[in-house]
Order: sequence, then structure tokens, then C-alpha cells
Amino acid sequence: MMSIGLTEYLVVAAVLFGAGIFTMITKRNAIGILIGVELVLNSANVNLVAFDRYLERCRIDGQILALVVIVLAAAEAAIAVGICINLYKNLATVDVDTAAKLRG
Amino acid sequence: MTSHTYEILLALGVLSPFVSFWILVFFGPRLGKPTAGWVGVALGMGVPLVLATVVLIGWRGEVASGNAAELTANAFRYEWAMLGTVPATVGVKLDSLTVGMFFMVTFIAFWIFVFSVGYMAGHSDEVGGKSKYHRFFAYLSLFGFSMLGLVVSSSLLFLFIFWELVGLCSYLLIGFYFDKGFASAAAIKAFITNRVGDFGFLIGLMLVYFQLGTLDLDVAAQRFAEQYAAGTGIFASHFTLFGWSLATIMGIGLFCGAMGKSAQFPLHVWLPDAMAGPTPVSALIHAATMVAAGVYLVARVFRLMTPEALMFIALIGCLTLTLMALIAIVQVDIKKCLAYSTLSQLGYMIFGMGCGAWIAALFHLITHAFFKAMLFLGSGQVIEGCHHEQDMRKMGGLRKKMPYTCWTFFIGVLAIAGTGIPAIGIGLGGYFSKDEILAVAYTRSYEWGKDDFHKHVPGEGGGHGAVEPADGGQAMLASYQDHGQAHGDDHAPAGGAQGIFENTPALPKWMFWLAIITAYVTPFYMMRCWWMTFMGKPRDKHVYEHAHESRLMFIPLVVLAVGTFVSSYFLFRPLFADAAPAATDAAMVMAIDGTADTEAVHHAHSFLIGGVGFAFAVGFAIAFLIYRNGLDLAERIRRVLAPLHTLLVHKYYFDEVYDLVWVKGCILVAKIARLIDTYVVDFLFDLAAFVTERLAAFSGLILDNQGVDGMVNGVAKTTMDVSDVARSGQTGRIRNYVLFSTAMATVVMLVLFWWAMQAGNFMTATSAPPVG
Amino acid sequence: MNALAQANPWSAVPIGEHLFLFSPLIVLLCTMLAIVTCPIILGRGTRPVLAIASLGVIVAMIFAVQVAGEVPYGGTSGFSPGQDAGMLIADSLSSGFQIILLIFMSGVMWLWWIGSSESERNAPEFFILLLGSALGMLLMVSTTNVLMIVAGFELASLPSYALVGFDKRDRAGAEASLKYMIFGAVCAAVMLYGISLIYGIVGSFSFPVIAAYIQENLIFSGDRLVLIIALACFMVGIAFKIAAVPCHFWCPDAFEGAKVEVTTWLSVASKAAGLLLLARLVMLLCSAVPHDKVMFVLRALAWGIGIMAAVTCTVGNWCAYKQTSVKRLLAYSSIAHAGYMMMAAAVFIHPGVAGHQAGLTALLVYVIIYLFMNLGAFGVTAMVVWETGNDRIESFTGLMRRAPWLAVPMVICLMSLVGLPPLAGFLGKWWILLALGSFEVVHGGSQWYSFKTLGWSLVIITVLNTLLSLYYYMRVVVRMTLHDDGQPVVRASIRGLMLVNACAALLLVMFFLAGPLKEIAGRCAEGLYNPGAALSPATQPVATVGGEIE
Amino acid sequence: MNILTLIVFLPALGALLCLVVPRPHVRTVAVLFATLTFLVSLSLFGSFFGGAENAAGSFFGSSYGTLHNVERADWITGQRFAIEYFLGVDGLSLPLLILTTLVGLLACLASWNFDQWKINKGIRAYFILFLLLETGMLGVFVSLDFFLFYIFWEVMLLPMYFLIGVWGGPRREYAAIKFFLFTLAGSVLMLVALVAMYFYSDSAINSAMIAQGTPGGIESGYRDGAMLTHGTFDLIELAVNPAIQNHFNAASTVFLGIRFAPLMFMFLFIGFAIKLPCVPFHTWLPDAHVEAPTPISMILAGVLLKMGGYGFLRLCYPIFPAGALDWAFVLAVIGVVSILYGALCAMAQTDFKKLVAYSSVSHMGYVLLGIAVMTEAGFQGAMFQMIAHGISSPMCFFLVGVIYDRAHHREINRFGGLWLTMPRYGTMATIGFFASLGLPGLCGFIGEVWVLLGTFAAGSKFTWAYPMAILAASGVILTAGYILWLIRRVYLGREKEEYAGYSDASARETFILVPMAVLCIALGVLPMQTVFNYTNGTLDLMLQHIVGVIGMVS
Repeated sequence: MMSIGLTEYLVVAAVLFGAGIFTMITKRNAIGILIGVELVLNSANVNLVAFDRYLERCRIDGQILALVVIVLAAAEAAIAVGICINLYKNLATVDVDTAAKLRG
Repeated sequence: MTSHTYEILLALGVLSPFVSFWILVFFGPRLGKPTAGWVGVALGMGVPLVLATVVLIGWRGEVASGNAAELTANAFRYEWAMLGTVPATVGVKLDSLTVGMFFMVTFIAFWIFVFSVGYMAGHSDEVGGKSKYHRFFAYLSLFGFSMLGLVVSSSLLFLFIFWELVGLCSYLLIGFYFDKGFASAAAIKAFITNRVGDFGFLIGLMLVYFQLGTLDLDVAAQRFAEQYAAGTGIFASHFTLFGWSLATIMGIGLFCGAMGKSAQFPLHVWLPDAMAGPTPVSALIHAATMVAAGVYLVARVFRLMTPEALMFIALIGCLTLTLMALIAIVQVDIKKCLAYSTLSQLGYMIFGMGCGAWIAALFHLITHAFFKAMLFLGSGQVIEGCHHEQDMRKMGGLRKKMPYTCWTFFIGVLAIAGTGIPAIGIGLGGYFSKDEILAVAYTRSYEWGKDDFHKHVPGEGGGHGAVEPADGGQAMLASYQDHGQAHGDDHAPAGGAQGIFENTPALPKWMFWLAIITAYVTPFYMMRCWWMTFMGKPRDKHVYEHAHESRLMFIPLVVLAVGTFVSSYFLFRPLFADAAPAATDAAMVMAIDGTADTEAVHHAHSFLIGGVGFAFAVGFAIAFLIYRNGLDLAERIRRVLAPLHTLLVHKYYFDEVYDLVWVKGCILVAKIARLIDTYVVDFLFDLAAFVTERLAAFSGLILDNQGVDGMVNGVAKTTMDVSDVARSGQTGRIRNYVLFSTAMATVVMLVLFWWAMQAGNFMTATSAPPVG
Repeated sequence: MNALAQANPWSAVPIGEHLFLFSPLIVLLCTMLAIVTCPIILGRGTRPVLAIASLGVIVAMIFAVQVAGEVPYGGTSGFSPGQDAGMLIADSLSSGFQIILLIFMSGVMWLWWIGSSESERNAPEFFILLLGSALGMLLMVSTTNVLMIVAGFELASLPSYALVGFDKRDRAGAEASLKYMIFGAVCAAVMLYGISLIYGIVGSFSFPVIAAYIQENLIFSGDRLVLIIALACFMVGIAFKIAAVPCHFWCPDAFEGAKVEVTTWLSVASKAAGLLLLARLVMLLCSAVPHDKVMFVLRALAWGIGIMAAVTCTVGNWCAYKQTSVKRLLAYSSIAHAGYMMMAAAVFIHPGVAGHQAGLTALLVYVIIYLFMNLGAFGVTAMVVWETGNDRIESFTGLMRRAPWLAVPMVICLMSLVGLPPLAGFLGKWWILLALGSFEVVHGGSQWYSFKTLGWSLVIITVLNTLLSLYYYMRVVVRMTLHDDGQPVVRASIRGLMLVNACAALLLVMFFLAGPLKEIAGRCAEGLYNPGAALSPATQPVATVGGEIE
Repeated sequence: MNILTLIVFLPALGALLCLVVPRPHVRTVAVLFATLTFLVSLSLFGSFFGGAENAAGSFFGSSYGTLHNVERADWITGQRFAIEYFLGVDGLSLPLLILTTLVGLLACLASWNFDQWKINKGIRAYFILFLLLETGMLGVFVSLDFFLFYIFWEVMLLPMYFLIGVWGGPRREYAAIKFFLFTLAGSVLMLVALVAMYFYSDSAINSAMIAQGTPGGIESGYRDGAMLTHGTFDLIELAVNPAIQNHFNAASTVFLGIRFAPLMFMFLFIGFAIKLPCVPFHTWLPDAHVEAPTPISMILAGVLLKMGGYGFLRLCYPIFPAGALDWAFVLAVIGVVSILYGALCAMAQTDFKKLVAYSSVSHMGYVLLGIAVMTEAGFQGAMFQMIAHGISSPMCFFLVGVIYDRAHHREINRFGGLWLTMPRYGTMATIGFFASLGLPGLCGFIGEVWVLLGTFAAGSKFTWAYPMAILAASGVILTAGYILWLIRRVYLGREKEEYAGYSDASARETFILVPMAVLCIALGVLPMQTVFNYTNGTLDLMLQHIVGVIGMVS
């Protein structure tokens, strides 16, 4: 049976990271992009916690940061949703490609 | 007299017309019509003439008492400026040549000034309703200043400066009637053609400055001789151009200046056009003095010439004298006819210089100045009298209306034709001076280099007594010293001296023969001119009726006629013979042209008596035969020789060719330059923009080829285009932003990977990595 | 003295003794709280809010000046229980930045007072966001701990997103804030991922420790590739703050869409914070005693930052061409200027005092001057926008006639941005050029990759960029001075004229006070890098600079 | 207060005063301050006059770097760093300084009829900018600290830009921007050199201190008792300090892999060549001249162009002799091309002002050529040519301006017979244009001849100097061509109806023209007393220094 070690967690985190980036690039829906952001943030969290769990040199700090990140993600989401609503009010859509008036 | 008296007198003589110039410039309008003219006469030339006379008399005494050489040697030099490390000095070149020239210029100029007062009386107010009377005399005074300055200059630089200034005066005076288009065109032509010559002069000047390290005439000559003797400096250079050594180029360069000013072939084109100026100007500047300055220059820098350079000078002189004489035959404008005769005579002088007839050429300069000034004034009298008619075909029979003019003019014709009776030594002007040049040419062609050369050389005459090494310690060639002593007793071959002319080749015989033939042509066209104008029957009633003489104007004619006689016999020939030893490569010149006794020349050269002694008679006779009954016979001859006539009337098409090649060509080049300036630089930047566009093809820019004007626009446009490329990433779509950022970050990371690999390999491979 | 100890002069400082040192931050926090409560007590009027905010800023400034007096040469303190470094530090750099930022914030508030106080209905929120972002920026500069960096970073960012879209009825504002927010979130996320990897490798959030680890292990360690990814990811976050290429895309859009006051604020404050953070981190990375291996890493770092800076200023300048919106034009210009300032960071790679000091001094001088240039330029723009309703370049046509007291300071500010003497903008560039040139003295060697090459290349790129930038600034100047299409006169309030003309005058004056200005900036820098010099600031051994290295 | 400081900042003071005086008096104040500046600068001349006469040898010192009226004070200092406020004059700067104040005064007088201009708004701004420009120009000529020099150099830019851009002709905007961009392009390269020279000198001093074992610093190259411990911006020190010179000119000193001296020389050269201007960099000049108002054209031609030549002589040559040697051929070619090309372009122009502008290109080509060949006569001639052109060229521009004020066009072919219509003006025009033509007895001649002879004399060092000299000499023909053609078309010929009613030069115009005409003649007749006595000492010593360094490094 395959034992689950640090490597596996890191791979998961890397996949999450990649998936998040991919989502951000491809999604046209603002909320979708925010989900991508969350994926990336959480890939970082997975890493942090995994390191704390598996590595000697890492102590409690990683988990503290993970908590901070969760809080930050929440705050960010709050602001982000507000902005999305604002966008919707102005453009009647949350398709980010529509919001391309400012350019050049 | 004390040591610097002569110099001071001469300098005052130079400055006096300058003062006159400023007085006329500032107060001219207030002085009013005749007064301004008289101020010009008195201050502009009267004072210099008096001073020149004093100097001349005094100087004769000094020469006789043997002080002249010392005075020359101790002449004062003022350091005007430092040219690099070489001092540019200014001073009076005090020797017999200067004194003689100075006197001649002041004398002739004075009478022409007087003439002008009368001449301008009827002219000055015509232009645009505003008086330019005072301006005319101001220019004349300025000319006097420049010309006299030129004559006394001790340094090549100042010679050049005054050289340019006389050019300016010539420009101003030719263009005096500048409201007439052709006058200002002629003025420009004159100035620019002269500038072409000056360009050569400047090159010569540069070589003198650089190779001889001085601009002083005497020092330059001394160094030239030293360098020749030692084979250093300019003679050490192996540089050649058309087979000419550097020293030769220097000589030819200096001569180029003379070519311009003396209107030698091929720079002769300006002089006939210069006749657009007022007639006194033609007489003074374009016949007697300024155009002769070229000859004077060659005389002055004779000591810097090499045999090759002299040969070149002779060639140019020979071509000029022949070609211009032929043109003179067909001219119908009285002034043009005289102008071409002037060109031809200048050709003789230059030819003489080239042959080594230093004294003879200068002598011819003097005699020519007198009679040609007189001829021009006569023509001016005619033109003035005939109500500004210059066409000889409409004249004829004027002797009755203007007898003084007629006969003084005739004296001039005799003089230029070289009339004289060989057996008894009576003659006029050219009889002495021109024939002497021809004699020297004969010597150079037929007897030069032969062992028995010197038996033909007249040398025993008393005139030789005057040939002292007058220049004393100053700038004397060693060769002359040797030769000067040797000369008196045993006639050692001149070629044997150590001078630079040691191996001078003989003059090509065809040159000599051309000069001889032209000696027959001259009397012909002069007689034609005189006859058409004064003799025969009046051909135009209107002109004839109007004709009259003015007293103020014929007095100068008479004076100059007398001067023509006097100058042919006394004073000048010995004076230049005095100067010759110091101012020339004495060995050669003295050998072939050393005697002060001009008549002896005719005896010495038996060929002259038969060859040219009666040329005047032949020429006169032919002209008389053709023109005695009006123009009918001439017209018939013209028809027979139509092609030749056409060629001559068009002056060998020089003007046309020059206009096409130089004037039009230059303007064309200029226009091309302007086009380059406006468009090519742009094109380069368009090109740059184009390349940028290709490189940035993905951005799909369309290059705007319109409206590009100037380099800045080009750069700006390229920049703008690049800007479009740079901004093409800013699509306004956030997804693109994230994509671009990620992509770029990925690229950066890959580079970093590569670097890390490199670093790792590197660190493990070597123990001492390069740092810093 | 080992590298670590030298890099951490504050590690030995007792904890908690100097709460005073962080008093400006605390004052700002209290002000925020006061503003939150203000609507409840005093109503939602603009005046009380503005009064409270002004009071808070003034008090904070007073404290900041006091603190600056306390830490003249590197006095520091921290709250961290960790043995490595303080979570928060106070040193001459941070208190210097506090003063600069507070001055700038007063300017922005002044601008807001002129333009928005009449019409704004959400004043409390605006000020909370403004003060919040300021607090975040101050935190970013007052720490070397990665955790605090993240906190400060987000605290600075989140209010900014909201500020950009503050006018809810404005379509452009909504779009701008969306882009800003998404881009910011992405970058923050990537940065966090990078931080997590760094943490895994090093096992600490203390940047001095991380720096020491990198210096020791980057080359030999097997996981150097991971470390490089991690560092690059971390750099993405900082680049976002600075708006350095390739993370600059948000900048023009956000600046164009935001209100002028907000644009002004972001254009200087957030970039300055990012730059000083970068400066601090790079300095820590480079503070080791130089030896071959370290030099190898440092050189790569210097080249990396240098190239990034060069690309940033070139792209910024080039993109500014053809812009028709003045705000957008100035946004690109701010990218370019961030590029110039980043060049100074490349100079920190000096393993000696002189380079650090020259670089950081140049950076600080530049920030100070840039602050006034931008405040002036944006101030005029704001006045024109308020009068004409848009920031098109056409609105500036004939300004010399329409409002000479706006046009003249605008010309001065723009020419200062170009870097034309005798305006202070030139000094900024000048000190950066001098810092770059100082590689010549410190580092010999003539390889193509040497420090020297980098320095001189950057010098040339900088001056060429100056030339490049002239044209687009001149476009505005030309519009204002040489054209006139008869638009009506601009009526600007006297307060506005005071602000912009004061900025313009300062730019002139500061040029002639170049010495004192550099002295002040130099003290901030000197204290940071040379704690020992507090005792004898004037003595610098000569020979160490010239001949020691390599 | 030091007299130089006074001279430099008097116009600036005038500018301040112009801010506050009532509008009708602005021009009075400006003229007053221009006059004051001129008079004060003349007093400087007085001391030189006595000095040059009394102690010909010692006045200029025994080596390059003897200065007068020196003022120096620290301005911006730091560790290993000192920018000084360092002013001084020597034979190189004095004539140019006086030329500047003179042309400034005359141009100011030429602005007197501002109210009659086509664009006559903003008289206050005009004169303020004018005076600021003058301060900048004066500053350039007297600063001897490179940083200060650079500042003054740049200070001129903006006023000039506005003076052309606001009060210029129809295409003023284009011309102004072109001027600005070109000049700034040159000055950014100069900025690189500025930074590089400081650090390379720092390196040099450091190495010298270590090599000589003198931690207290090494001795200054020209100031007794002064010690150098770090790099310097002192233009004289950079030139004469042996340690610095050795390092700068050594073959092993490189900048980005390219030999230092030639590269820096080129950087500086391009900056100055744009100002001069010589051929590849000249295209801004015709536009700027044509569009600028008359007084500004006078300033441009009379003073600004001279800064290029001054820069060569003050910076490029003494500091980088090795570079000078490497580039000599290229520079001479550029000079000759400028002479001929400028003359040809001038010939093809139909715009009066443009013709004069292109003639400036041609004339300044002589300056470059004379400097490039590095001979005494060449240097002297170049310097003289600068002064001479500084007098004749503003005169020509003013002559154009006078007729433009009346006719409101500058089409050469439409003019004619003006000499008859306006005799006084015609006489002045003749003097001015003949001076420009290089007629002996007028100022243009001396410079040309000196340069040509100097170039030829360089043949002993550079074989290419002969053809260069000859080509350059052929320029005199072209010059005569276009000037005479111009005179013929404009001044000669029959009086035209169109211009019949024109008044002759007014008292004010005559008052401006006469000093220039007098100077044209005075310089031509007495070059030693008017120019050479004040310049040659410094120039010869500088050349000695240059030749010495070249000999040392090669």
C-alpha cells in the first residue's frame, strides 16, 4: 500500500496551484476567477500545513500562516464579491471580458 | 632720408585712399555731386601720387648711391597676428619693383579719377532716382587702397587679403549699375571666377605656410632656396600630382590666383563681361591695374617657382594670348574689343613670366597700363559722346567730332601694335616691351641649353652696371651670388649655376610661334577697331550728330598719351632691372633678360627685326585694306569663314560650357543636397520603421508612410510604432493580463533554471569561479 | 562577525520595551477606529471625518518625527518571540517612510478636500480605506518577517481595490477595481504559494534566516530549483506592488478608472512601499560577507533585478506614447519611474557599505521627489478633470491661457518627471545614475557579466529612457502652451492652486537643496546598513571602498 | 560677490523683476539688465586687457588650467563626493562670455518692438524666458564643474523651447520640439559621460593613492596644495591631473568593453556636435532658425552654436586626447562635409532665413575642422571663427528680420533692389554678408584662413589633412557663390514697386546693426588685439597638454 508522505501533499498542492492558474486564465466569469484564486491560496495552505506536519525544521509557524491566509482569503472574498456586484450593477454581467473598456 | 621714411611714405600713400573711402561713405551724400568726386581725386589718388613721386625720386637716388639694398633689408615688419606658431607680419616690401608699380598705379589712377569726375557727371543720378555719385568715388578710393596695399605688401597673407579686397572692389564697381541685371550678373561672375583662382592661391598659400613655415615673401624665398639646396622640406616630399612635385604644385597654386585676377585661360571668362562696369572702371581696374596684379603676383613669387611651374605659366600665357587675340578680331563692341586685347596682352605678360622674361613682362605691364588705360578712356569718351553706343558698326568718321580722342587713341593703337623702327630705336610701348618678351621666348626656344647660348646674350651693355645685388643680405640666393660675379666676366652658362633652374628645359617651339603669329594679329584688330570707329564715313547719323568731346575727359587722355611715350623709354625698365636680382632667381633671369637697354634687344636678336619688327605694318595694312571702304568686304569675308566666325563670336563656347558644367551643375548639386537633407534622412528612418514593423508583424500594424517629414518625425514614428507593439499587451481583458504575466513569469523561471543548472555545473567543475 | 549577526543588529534588542517606536502605526489604527465610530456620534458629514482624519495624520506625523529622532542610526525593536528577528522593526528606514507617506497622505487628503468633500456621501468609508491601506504599506516596510509581509501586503491591497471602485456609479471605476482586484488576488496567491515553498525549505518565516540559507545553499543544495521557483513566486507579489513588468498590467487600467485622488495615492504610496520592501529584502540577501560563491548568487540577483528594472522603465515609457488620457499617461509614467527606482535596488548588491547606502539613498531621494512631482501633476489633472469632466489630453488645450497658475506648475512637474535640471526630478535620476556608476569603483573585472557592465548598461538605458519619455510629456506641454482652441477658462479653487504651486515651487527649491535632501535620505540609509556608524558617522575608511573587493 | 556670479545671475535677477513690474515696463527692465550684464562683463575684459598686455607670458600661466576670477565653493557634498559651485574664466571662455552678453543685449534690443510682432501676447513671459536663457548661456561658459556645466546646459533648453514654440513662425511647434529632442538627445549622452568620468576619475585617484602610498590623497594637477581623495567633476582637474589622465587615456581602460577615451569622447562629441551643429546632426537648425523670432535666431546663431565648439575645447579635447587622436579623421571628414554640404544646401534655398541658417552649418564646419586637426593655427582659427560667426551671423539674422518686419515674407526671389530702397540698410547688409562670405578685412576671413592653414599644417601628423584642407578651401568658392547670388537677388537689381515705400533702417535697427558691423571690421583688421591676445595663450597651452598626453599614452 502506498504510504502518504510529504511528496504526495506537495504534488496535490502543485496540482491545485496549476488548476488554479488554469482557472484564472480560462474562466470568463469573475466568480470563477475568484475560485481559481482560492485554489491557489489553498494550495499554499496545503503546503504550509504539510511542511509543519512532516518536517523537523518547521514548527508551528506554517500553521499560523495558514490560518492567516484563511482569514485573508475570507476578507478578499468579501471585497471581491462586493466589487463583482458593483460590476454587475454597472455592466449587468460578471463576464470579465466585457469589462475591457479600459485598455491600450 | 632715414631708414623707414620710404616705408612710411608708401604706407601713408596706401592709407590716404582708405581715409578718403570713409569720408565718402559717411559724408559723401552731404558733400554733393562734384565735391565728392574731387575729394576722391585729391585724397584718394592725389596724395598717393605726390607721395609716390617723392618716393620714386628718392629711391632713384638711393639706388644710385647703393643704399637701396640696405633699406630693403631693414624694412620694418609689424607682427599682426600669430598664425599658429608662425608670425603673420605686415610691412612694406620696399624695393624697386614696389616703387615702380606704386608710381604707375597712382599715376594712372589719378588721371582716371580725374576722368571719372567728368564721366560720372552725366551718369550718377540715373539709378533709381537716388544719387550714387559719392558711392562711386568711395569704391574707387577703396580700390586705390586695396591695390596700393597689394603692391606694398611684404607678406603673402596680406597680399592675399588685398588681393581679395581688389576683387571686392571690382565686384562693387562692375555691379555699380546694379539695377541692370547683366551688370550684377557680371559682377558675380567676376567675383566667383576670381574665387576659383583664389582657391588655388589659397592652396599655394597653405603649402608656403606649411612647408616653408612663413608667410613673409623674402623669408619664404630664402627658405625655398635653402630647402632646394639641402633637399629638405618641400623638396623632400615624394608626393606628385599629374607628375608635378609638391614644390611645383605650390607654384602653380600661387599662379592660380594670378590666373583668376589676370583672367588667364581658362578663367578668362569674367573679364569681357566686366565691361558692364562704368568705363573709367574698365580703364583702371580691368585694363591697367588690377588685372595686371596677377602678373605682379607672379613676379613677386617668382622665387618660389620651379621650372615645371614656369612651364605651366608659359603654357597658360601662350594659350591666352593666342585665343583671346583671335576673338578680338570679331568683336564689334568697342569695349569688348579692347577687353579681348587686354586679355591677349596679359597673356603676353604671363607668357613672358613663364619664359623667364621677368623684367620684360613687368615692363610690358607698365607700358600696357599706360596705353590701355588711354585706349579705354578713349573708348569711354566715344561711348559717352555717342550717347552710350558701343557698337562700332554704328560709328565711323568720328575723327572730326572728337579729334583729341581719335589721335590719342591712335597713339594707343601704335603702342599696342609695337610700332617702331628697329634701325634707329624709335618705337612705342609694345615695340620695346612685347618684342623683348618675344626675344626671350626665342632664346628659350632655340638657344636654351646650347653651348654657344651666351654668345647671343647681350650682356656687355652699360645697363648692367645697375644690376647690383640690390637686395643685399636679404634672401639672396647663393646661386645668384656666384653667378652675379661670374656674369660680368665670362658668361658662364646660366644653366650651370646651382639654382633651381639648373635643368630648365627649353620652351616648346610652338609656343614661341604662336606668340609671334599673335604679334601680327594684334595690329590687325587694333587697326580695325580704330578705323571702324574714327575713320571712314559715319554709318549712323544719330550717333554721329550726338558725338562730342568733354574737356575734363580729354586732359587725362593727353597726359596718358605722353605717359605712353615716356614710359617706353625712361624709368621703368631700369627700375625693374634693379629689382630683378633680388626678386627673381637671378641667374636665369639675368642670363636671358638682363640688360637694361631695350633697344639692344632688337639688335641682339636679329630675327626680331625681320620676324616682328614690321609686324605692325603688316597688320595695319591688312586692316586698312579690309576696312577702308566700310564693312562690306569684312562682311563678305565673314560669310566665307562663317564657321570660324561663329566659333569666335561665341568665344569658343566657354561661357556656355561653364554655365552648364559649373553654374548649373553646382545648383543641381545644391538642389540634390537639399533633397537629401529633406528626404533621404527621412527615408532612412522610414526604413528603420519598416524594419520595426516587420519585426513586430504579429501586432498587425500598418505603417503609415504618409506625412513623414524630417528625422524627428521618423524617430518619433518608429517610437510610436514600438509603442503600439508595447501596448498591444494591454488588451483590457484581465484574463489576458493574467496569461501574459504567467507566461512571462514562466519564461523568467525557465531562464533562472537554466542559470541554476549552469551555476551548479560551473561550481562543481571549477574550484575558482569568476566573480564580479 | 558572522553574516547573520551583522544582518540582524536588532535581534538582540529587548522585546516590548519600545512600544513608542510603533506609535505612528498605533495612532493610525486609533484614527481608523475613531472614524468608524464617528458616523454614530457625529453623523456622516464630511467635515468631522476629515477633521478626525487630519488630526490623526498630524498626530501620527508628530510621533513619527519623534520616533525618527529616537532611531537616528538604526535603533530597532520588535514584538516577535522568535529568536531570529522581530515581527516588526522600527529603524531609520521605516520611520523615514512613515514621514514620507504621511506627508503624501496629507496631500492626497487635501486634494480630496478640494474635490470630493462637497459631493462625497461616503466619507467615513473612504477614509477608513485610505488609512487602512496606508497602515498596510507602513507595515510592509516595518518588517522582515514573511508573515507580517503577507499581512501588510493584503492590508495595503484590499482597501486599495475598494478605493479604486469607490464611486459605485462609475462604470470605469467598477471595471478598474475588478481588474485590480483579480490581478492582485492572483499575485497574492502566487506569492503565498512561493512563501509556502520557502517555508518548507528553510523552516522559518524570518527573512534574515531565509537570506542566510539562500546565501549558503542556493548553489549546492539539491532543491535549488524549488527554491528558485519559490523566490520567483515571492517576487511576483512584490512586482505586483511595484507594478514592475511582467506584473504591471493592472496599473494603467486601475489608475485610469479610479478617482484622481485615489490614482494619486496609489501611484506613489503603493509603489514606494513595494520598492522599500524590495530594498529591504535584497539588502538582507546581500548583507553577507562577500566571498566567491555568494558573489555568484548576488550577481545573478543584481542582473535579474536590473533587467527587470530596465524592461519596466522601457515598457512604461513606450506605452505612454499615444495615450489620450492624461491619467493613463501618468500611470504609464509611474511604471517607468518605478523602473528607475528599481534600478537603485540592483545596486544594493554591493557587498559593502557604499553601495547599499548609495542605492538606498538614491531610492529614498527619488521617492521623496517623485511624491511631489506626482502630487503636482495629478493635482493639476484633478483640477482639470473636475472642471471639464474628463481627463482627455484635449481638455488641457490652451491651459496656459485658461489657467496659467495651473499650466505653469504642470509644466514644471512634467519637466521634472522628464528629469530636466534645474528641477528636482533630475536629482532623483542623478543619484540613481551615480549609484549605478559606483559599481565601477567597487568591482573590477571586465567580463561581460560583471557588475560594472550591469551598472553602465543601466546608466545608458536610464538616459535613453529619459530621452524616450520627453516626447509624451511634451505632448501635454505642447497642448497646454502652444495650442489653443478657445475652451473656457478653468476656475480652480485657491486651495488647489496652493497645492500644485507649492509642489512646483518645492521641486525648484529641492533642486538647490540637493545636499540637505541627500543628507536626510542618506541618514535613513546609513542607519539601516551601518548600525555601528551611529557612533562615528563621519568616518569611512577610504581604502575599503576602492581596493578591497576582488 | 564674485563678478562671475554677478554676471551669471544678473539676468535671472532681471527675470525676477520682470515678474513684478507693470507690463509696459517689462522690456525696459529687460534691456536694462541685459545692458548691465554686458557692462559688468566688459569690466572683466578690462582686467584681461591689462593682464594680457602687461604680462603676456605669465598671464595665461605656464600650463593649461590658469584661471581668473575664480569662485569655488562646495555645493553638494557627501562621502567621497563633492559637487562644487566652481566658476572661472580663461582665454577660452572670456571672449565667448562677452560675446554672449553682447549678443544678449542686442537681441534684447531687437525684441523692443515686441508689440508689433504677429504674436505679441505674453511680453512678460517672453522677457522672463529670454533673461533665464541668458543666465543659462552665461553659466555654461563660466562653469568649470562638470555637473554645474550640465545644469546650465539643460537650463537653456526649456526657455529656448518656449521662445521658439510660442513666439515663432507657422511651424514653430514642430521646430521647437525638434530642437528640444535633438538637444536632449545630445545631453543624455553627456550625462552618461558625466557619471562615467566621475567614477573613472575616482578609480584613478584610488589606484594612485594606493600606488603612491599616500592615503592623504594625491596632489591636484593645477592647484597648489590641494589634495584629491576621490573622484572629481572639476573640468580642469580632469584634464590636467596626471593620474586621471593616465587612467582615462590608457588603452586598458574600458567602458562596457570599449576603450574608454574614444567612447567618452564620442558621447561628449555627439552632444556638442548637435549643438554646433555638424552635418548628420544639423537638421534641427534650419527649422529652429526659420521658425524662431528674430532675436531668438540671433541668440541661437550667435551663442548657442558656440557652445558646441566651446564644449569640444573645454571637455572633449583636453580630457580625452587619446579619443581625439582616434577620431581625428572622422571629425575632420564631418567638418569638411559640413562646410561643403552646408554651403550647397544654402545655395539651393529660396527662404532667406533658411539660407542664413545653412550658412551657419557651413561656417561651423570650419570650427570643427580646425579643432579636429589639433594644430595651433587650427585651434586659434576655430576659436576665432566662433567669435566671428557669433557676430556676423546674428547680424545676418537681424538683417533678415528687418526686412521680414516690413515685407512679411522671406522669399528671396520676390525681393530685389532693396539697396536702392533702403540705402543704409543695404550698406549694413553688404558688410554683414561679406563678413559671412569671408572677405579679408572682415571677421569671417581670419577664422577660415587660420583653420585652412592649420589643417594643412596638420599634414605632418595626418596625411589626410592635405585633401581635407583643399576640399575645405574649395568651400570658399561655394560660399562666395551663394552669398553673392543672395545679394544680387535681394539687394541689387531694379527697385521694385512692391517695396518702394519701405522706410530705411530705423534708429533702433541701426543702433543694433552698427556695433556688429564695427566689430565685423575690427575683428577682421585687428585680430590680435580683439581676439587672439585673449585666447591664444590658453589655446596653445591646451594644445601642448593634449599633444603631451597623446605622446604619453601612444
